[in-house]
Amino acid sequence: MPETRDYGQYETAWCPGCGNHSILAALKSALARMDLAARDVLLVSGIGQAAKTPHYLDCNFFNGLHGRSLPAAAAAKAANPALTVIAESGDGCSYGEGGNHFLAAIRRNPDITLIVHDNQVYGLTKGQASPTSPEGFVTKAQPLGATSSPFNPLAVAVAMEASFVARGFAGNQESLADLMVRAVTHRGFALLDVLQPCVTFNRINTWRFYQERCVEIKDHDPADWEKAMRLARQWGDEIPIGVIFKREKPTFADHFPALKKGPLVNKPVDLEALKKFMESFA
Amino acid sequence: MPETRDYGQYETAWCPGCGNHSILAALKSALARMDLAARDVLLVSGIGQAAKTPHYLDCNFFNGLHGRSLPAAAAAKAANPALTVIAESGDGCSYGEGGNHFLAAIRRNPDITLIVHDNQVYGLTKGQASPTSPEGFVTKAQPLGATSSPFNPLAVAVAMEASFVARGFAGNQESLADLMVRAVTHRGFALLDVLQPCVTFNRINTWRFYQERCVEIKDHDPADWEKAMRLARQWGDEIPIGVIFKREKPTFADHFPALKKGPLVNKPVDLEALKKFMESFA
Amino acid sequence: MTDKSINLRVGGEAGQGLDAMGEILARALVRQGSEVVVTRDYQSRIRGGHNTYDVRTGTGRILAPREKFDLILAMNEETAAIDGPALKDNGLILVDEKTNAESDRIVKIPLQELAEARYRNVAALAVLAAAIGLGREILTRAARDRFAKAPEAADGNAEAIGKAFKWAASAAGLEGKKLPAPEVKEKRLLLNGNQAIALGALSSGLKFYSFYPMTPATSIGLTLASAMKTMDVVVEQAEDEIAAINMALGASFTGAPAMVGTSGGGFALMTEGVSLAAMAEIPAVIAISQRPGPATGLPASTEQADLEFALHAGHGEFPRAVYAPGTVEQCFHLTRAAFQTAEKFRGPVIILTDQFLADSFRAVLPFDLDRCPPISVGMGNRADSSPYKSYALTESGASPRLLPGMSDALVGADSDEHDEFGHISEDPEVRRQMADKRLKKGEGMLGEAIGPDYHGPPDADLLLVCWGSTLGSAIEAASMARDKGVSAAVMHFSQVWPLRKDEIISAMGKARRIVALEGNATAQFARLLRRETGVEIKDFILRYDGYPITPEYVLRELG
Amino acid sequence: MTDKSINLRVGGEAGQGLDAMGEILARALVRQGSEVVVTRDYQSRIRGGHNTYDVRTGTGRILAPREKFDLILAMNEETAAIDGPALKDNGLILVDEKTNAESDRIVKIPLQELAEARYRNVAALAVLAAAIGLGREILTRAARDRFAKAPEAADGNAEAIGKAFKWAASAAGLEGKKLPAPEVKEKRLLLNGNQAIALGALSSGLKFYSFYPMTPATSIGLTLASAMKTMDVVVEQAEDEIAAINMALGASFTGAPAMVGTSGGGFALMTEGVSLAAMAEIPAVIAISQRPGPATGLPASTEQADLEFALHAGHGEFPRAVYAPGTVEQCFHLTRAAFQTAEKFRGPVIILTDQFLADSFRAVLPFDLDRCPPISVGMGNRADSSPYKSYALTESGASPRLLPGMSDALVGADSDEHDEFGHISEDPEVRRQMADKRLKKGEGMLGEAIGPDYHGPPDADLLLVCWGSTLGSAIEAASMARDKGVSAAVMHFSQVWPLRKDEIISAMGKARRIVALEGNATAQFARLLRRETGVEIKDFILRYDGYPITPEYVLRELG
Ligand SMILES: Cc1ncc(C[n+]2csc(CCOP(=O)(O)OP(=O)(O)O)c2C)c(N)n1
Ligand SMILES: Cc1ncc(C[n+]2csc(CCOP(=O)(O)OP(=O)(O)O)c2C)c(N)n1
Ligand code: SF4
Ligand code: SF4
Ligand SMILES: [Mg+2]
Ligand SMILES: [Mg+2]
Repeated sequence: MPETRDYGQYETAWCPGCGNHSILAALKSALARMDLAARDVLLVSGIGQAAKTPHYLDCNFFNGLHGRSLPAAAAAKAANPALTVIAESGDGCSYGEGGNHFLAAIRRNPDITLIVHDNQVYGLTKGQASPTSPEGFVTKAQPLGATSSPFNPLAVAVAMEASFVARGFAGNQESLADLMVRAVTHRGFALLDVLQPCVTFNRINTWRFYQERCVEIKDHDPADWEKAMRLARQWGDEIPIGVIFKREKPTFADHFPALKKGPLVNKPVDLEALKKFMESFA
Repeated sequence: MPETRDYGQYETAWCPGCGNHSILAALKSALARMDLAARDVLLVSGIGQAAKTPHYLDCNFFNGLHGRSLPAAAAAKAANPALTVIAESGDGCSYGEGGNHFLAAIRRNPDITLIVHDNQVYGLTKGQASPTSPEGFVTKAQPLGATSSPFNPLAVAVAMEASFVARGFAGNQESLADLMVRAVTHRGFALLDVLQPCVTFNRINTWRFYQERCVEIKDHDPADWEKAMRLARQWGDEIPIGVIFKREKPTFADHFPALKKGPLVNKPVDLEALKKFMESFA
Repeated sequence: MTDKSINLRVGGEAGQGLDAMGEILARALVRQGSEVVVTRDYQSRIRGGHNTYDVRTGTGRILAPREKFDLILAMNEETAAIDGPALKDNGLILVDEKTNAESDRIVKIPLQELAEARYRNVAALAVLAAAIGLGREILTRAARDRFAKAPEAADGNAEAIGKAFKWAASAAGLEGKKLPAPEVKEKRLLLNGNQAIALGALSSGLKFYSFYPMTPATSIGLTLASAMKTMDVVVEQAEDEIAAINMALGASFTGAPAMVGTSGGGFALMTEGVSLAAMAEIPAVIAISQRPGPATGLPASTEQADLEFALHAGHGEFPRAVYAPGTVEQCFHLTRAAFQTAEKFRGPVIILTDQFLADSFRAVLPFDLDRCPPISVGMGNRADSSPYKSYALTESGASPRLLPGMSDALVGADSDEHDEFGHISEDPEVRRQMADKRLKKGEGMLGEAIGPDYHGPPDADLLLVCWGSTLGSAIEAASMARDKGVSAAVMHFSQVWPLRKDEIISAMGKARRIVALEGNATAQFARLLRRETGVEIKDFILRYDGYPITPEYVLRELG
Repeated sequence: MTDKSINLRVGGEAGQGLDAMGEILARALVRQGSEVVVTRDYQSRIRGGHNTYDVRTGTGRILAPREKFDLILAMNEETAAIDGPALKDNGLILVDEKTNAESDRIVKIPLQELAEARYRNVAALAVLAAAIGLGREILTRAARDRFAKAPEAADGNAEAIGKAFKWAASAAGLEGKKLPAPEVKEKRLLLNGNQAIALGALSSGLKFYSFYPMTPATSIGLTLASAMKTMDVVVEQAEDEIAAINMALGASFTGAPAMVGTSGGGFALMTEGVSLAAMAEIPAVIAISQRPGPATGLPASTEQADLEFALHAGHGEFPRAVYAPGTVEQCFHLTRAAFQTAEKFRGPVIILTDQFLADSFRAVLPFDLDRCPPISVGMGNRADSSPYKSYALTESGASPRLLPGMSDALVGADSDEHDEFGHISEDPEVRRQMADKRLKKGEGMLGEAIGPDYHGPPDADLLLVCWGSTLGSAIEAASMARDKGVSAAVMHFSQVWPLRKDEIISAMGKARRIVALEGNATAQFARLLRRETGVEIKDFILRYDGYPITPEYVLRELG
């Protein structure tokens, strides 16, 4: 079905050569492969370079606050489960300002996808260290080098037995689109961390750096937690790309009687139930 | 040296039979064993039943906001490294409202200790589910049972290679005091999650529940990450108690030239350096 | 007007079941046809401390708590001692016979004889009920209802009530405190402010409530959660207040009417989200149940000190509406108004209540739910222009609202400054237009704002100006002042923003003395009135010790 | 007064090195003895878009940006087209000869001949410098300083400057834009508002700065971070703004003077911490660099719309001081005042600046640091009473401060309502005393508050009332109005809270027309003045399109 759908072409505010361009292209091709109409897609983002993505394709969008895409996305999905809800933001947004929502989303397990444009830097604010910046990463804000250990989102997600954990690379659009399809079609909270070169502010994790290191995961059963944890922790000469961990579990919506009856949107008030409820106070 | 120090006796606002009483007693005995003068101890807490602890012994204290003890504690330690800084709060405070600071503290690695009174419930606000509540835990706020998967702080801490990770049980005061001493004397961020029965709001994780399950960890090298991860994930008929993981690494203070020269408090302004700095703008 | 009410107090420590006792008593009274005003005073702890549950009851207009009690049921020695001074001259203190307390106002109950330990609190309550002439049957039924899920406890309590009534019938000293004959025949609800907010929200079509527990707002969420099995509503405890409001915005944007509830400290964490609601133009109802601050303050007490914060919270400039209910009924109706305003003007709307009203049970006629339709969300499935503009510039500033996924129209929400489609724009002209558009909605809100209510003789000499939960005490105080010959009236604001200044100025016109009545230390509403109308009120009655303003407090301060 | 300044613009897209060019130019001008006022207009992106870097320069009192330019260096076609209308009638636009733009005001530069690609921007800048008569040497040195860490680039740029000057010497049409002869001989700093705040903080004894990056506040942190190697200061990027303020409070409590910096959205997240600073009585300096909201708004533009939010942020009632610097020098001195006030009154103090001032470089005389002593923290190592009371009740409300671990005294900080030792108390009398104590400190702050400055003839007919960064434009506008024969003056508030009302009322006294000048849409300061003084200003000049108010804007609006 590829290319049956068209999500428009827009001018972006991104630097030429930025990894965001390929992620956007992969996203469009993934949506096309899933044959999703723009009207059935809701992209939710925070603030940052990555978070501008929803403005660059045809879709419904909720471009909210820095770090706060996940709660909005989870609730939007509950309100209308017919929507394919994808949260898309930067590493700073998702693991820095939004760290607590990242933990909560894994635990809450809404049927949404989180695509993190992980450039290991705060791009929009001109290059401060992000949670995923390597230790010692020198910036104007960290002239002595980043002092905190880098955050490994995959290891934490696997430790928490997140429903779906994967890593992609902006440099391999085909396989990235494929991962996106798998993440979005997975039922439950799906984390897709995408290695994204920032050609302006990250001189360490460059295109070349990744091209030399990224290796597709082969022969791995994503249900195998121990191996998943090993893959999640692997970072060095080889960086594994692919689906790392998967576990089916009840989603957020599965727990609520109201949601078992379909979307909240347009649901009328059950006047008889309300009267009964009111009368319970008599 | 035990009992050489006395940290006072105060009336508490806790329920009779609450696990907090034993944790407080263990803390006092641990401080005594380390022969720490009250004036050299700073207890930092958030809001909750556990977070009242600093009011019940002689010490310096900073009883701040719900969920926000860790940033205050880390900075206080930087300002005056001569202080023994212990953050002490509930599971809601530390892993719920304060989840993002929990992640950051592990990454930042200040030389402080976090003692979590983990009663798997929001005690002070009358019994709502906390991040560590078991799935299905029924409360007035969760009449259908808690819907999020429980947060495993130890697994996350080990996944992040926190500097020191341990679990204690309020029911074994002796061993708890011992763990406290090890946590506090460890150089770097030390997490001590203490299983604490809440006799009022938690009918599942009772004294008996733990007495039947808690087992002291034996023959374990806390440097062994794989085994540590296994212990951290163990929860069922046996719940391991003890030091789970340990790794020496540079602390927050080790990175800053200013801190290498001793405490920030009482440090004069170097007028010559300031003049030079100002002149760099000419 | 002579006061025909009886003022009752049940006091003891946390963990003694005061809430259950108080509620059984209040429910029985309401069912029997009496009015009630409940005042709960508790501490931020689960066991111990000194807590009270006050029920003022009787017939006619009973609107406020009173300070002196006819009967105090003291569940421990401390209460007997602490609350003794609150007893009326001819009042009685009921205690267990083992209590070490002596005075001719004390009646001792042989609780050990009447019931086994776990039922003694209800047995004591039954003695109090008997003393005021409340029927045994009706009390038993209220107790059985309370313990409906625990049949054994229900039976045990029923038995204890029976024995207690028998004992009371022959006990000495319990006379003279009889309830006036009840006047009301209709069935009524026993409802507190927070429950009424929850009901109002459900009737408006609330579908998503997210919250982080915080006293005294938590019970809104608990009430709603208790409806989850029978009503189509999702109640979710969020990881923090920031998540709570951003969840509500996500749900609301998508078409599920949403609300959050919190207290001042939690609201502080929501202020960025309030600003987002305004910028992204998403309906959001925020209930703030005030308690004394700053910071953690007094978690279980009352205050009205977050008015200025609620009025100005959130960075940038945008309109908002702020309601301040004065009664439990207003909690219901103003919550409905809040949902309507939020939807119509697509932005944040605040309900400002406080611990006193949140916890204050009253006898309330059931709401005519057939006449309380839910809001209609969005404008249906079709855009009237194609392509749809999420932020179309219109005369009124409000843009027609479509819901994502419900039509072919693509719908956007954006926190950046944006064009009509919601796409980021840094064009200064677009900026100006959009800022004007947002502010124009404020004019619409002003047009629909609820003006102050006036209670009392027209052109009274003394005008008590108040807002929110102080209404009842203000009205009773004015009435007491009139009994003393002062021409007194009350001006009450149940909506504190926006304010229609001309109306206010003319309504204040003739009073010789204007006094602002506020549960805070700096007369925040009076300052607001001056800013908006130029009228400077120089006379204040303020209270900020954690307790609600009472009619007696007002009279004392009036001097 | 005829204007003897030259107004220069460098325009292009992000990524073309405008900041470097502008700074080299401004630095050279300042070193050469001229005044400068820099206005940066950029977009929230890293590459592309339309950005400008304006430098108004000359001699005498140059205090504000102007709208029309003598020379525009257009780094791309778009700039030439967009900014064309901003050219004075006799102005010139400099472009690369390849640029597709024609007009008799355009001078084309053969940039390809003058330098290789990476040095062309500086080559173009050199042509502009040559046109205004700025020395080659001085420009070269400024460029070399800028690229001190990259010798190759320094050499390349120097060479490009040489060639460009040579070309310019013989080029036609570049005459007539010469700088007036410089008057200042002293060495001066090229400093913007944020850098001055950083310097002021360091001179006050700042030891701990925690922040989360947010435009336009980030450069405070970057400036401080650049001092980490030579000064005893810790600069830490926090995980979020909530952590930033709670870190600052932890450090400050322990005795390290601390500050945080953010913009409106980040400040929203800090408001709970502001309330904690007040309750726990911990000194805290908070710099808010305003940008247009609500929500994300326009991240790289300017506005003065967070005044009311800053004044009322945080739940509960407590005093605070809010400074609003009008110049780069005031950024320095008021930051010092902020530290002093915070320490003396143990609570939150806010510095309210904005993008315009934050980024606006000016020529500033070096501060006399020998006369700028740091604050002294705490009252030494001994309590004057034993045992020490962290919250001792005193006449002034301020309690003597000891630091934990520095003496045998045990020191506490508590967010609950507390007794004098800082232990939790729910006693209503304690509550009242502590609330009064905190509020009493507000009277002390009022006593020390900086009143408004008055610029212009006494008893002027037209009074422009302004606050914060609009000062320069107000003064220039008043002076232009006087040139037209209107008796005009300026009243500027560099501290916007607390306000000494009598002083203000009398200072406003005689003006026939009072106009409030504010960078927002709702005249927030005018509303505040009415609330506090009763004086209602009905005439406003407001701007909220993201740009700073200019003198011309004021004159146009005055009509
Ligand atoms: C509450 C708040 N704090 C700070 C900011 C400023 N801010 C905008 S984007 C950003 C960081 C962006 O980093 P990341 O999320 O990694 O996205 P990137 O730009 O690298 O794609 C920050 C700090 C903000 N908009 N809101
Ligand atoms: C910002 C904020 N939100 C909510 C609260 C209300 N609150 C006080 S304590 C608490 C939970 C306490 O749970 P936990 O941290 O587990 O401590 P425990 O009482 O169980 O010891 C909450 C939600 C608060 N004080 N501040
Ligand atoms: S700054 Fe980095 S992340 Fe942002 S657009 Fe440029 S290359 Fe991409
Ligand atoms: S409610 Fe639970 S945690 Fe709190 S004091 Fe009582 S037993 Fe302990
Ligand atoms: Mg990033
Ligand atoms: Mg707990």
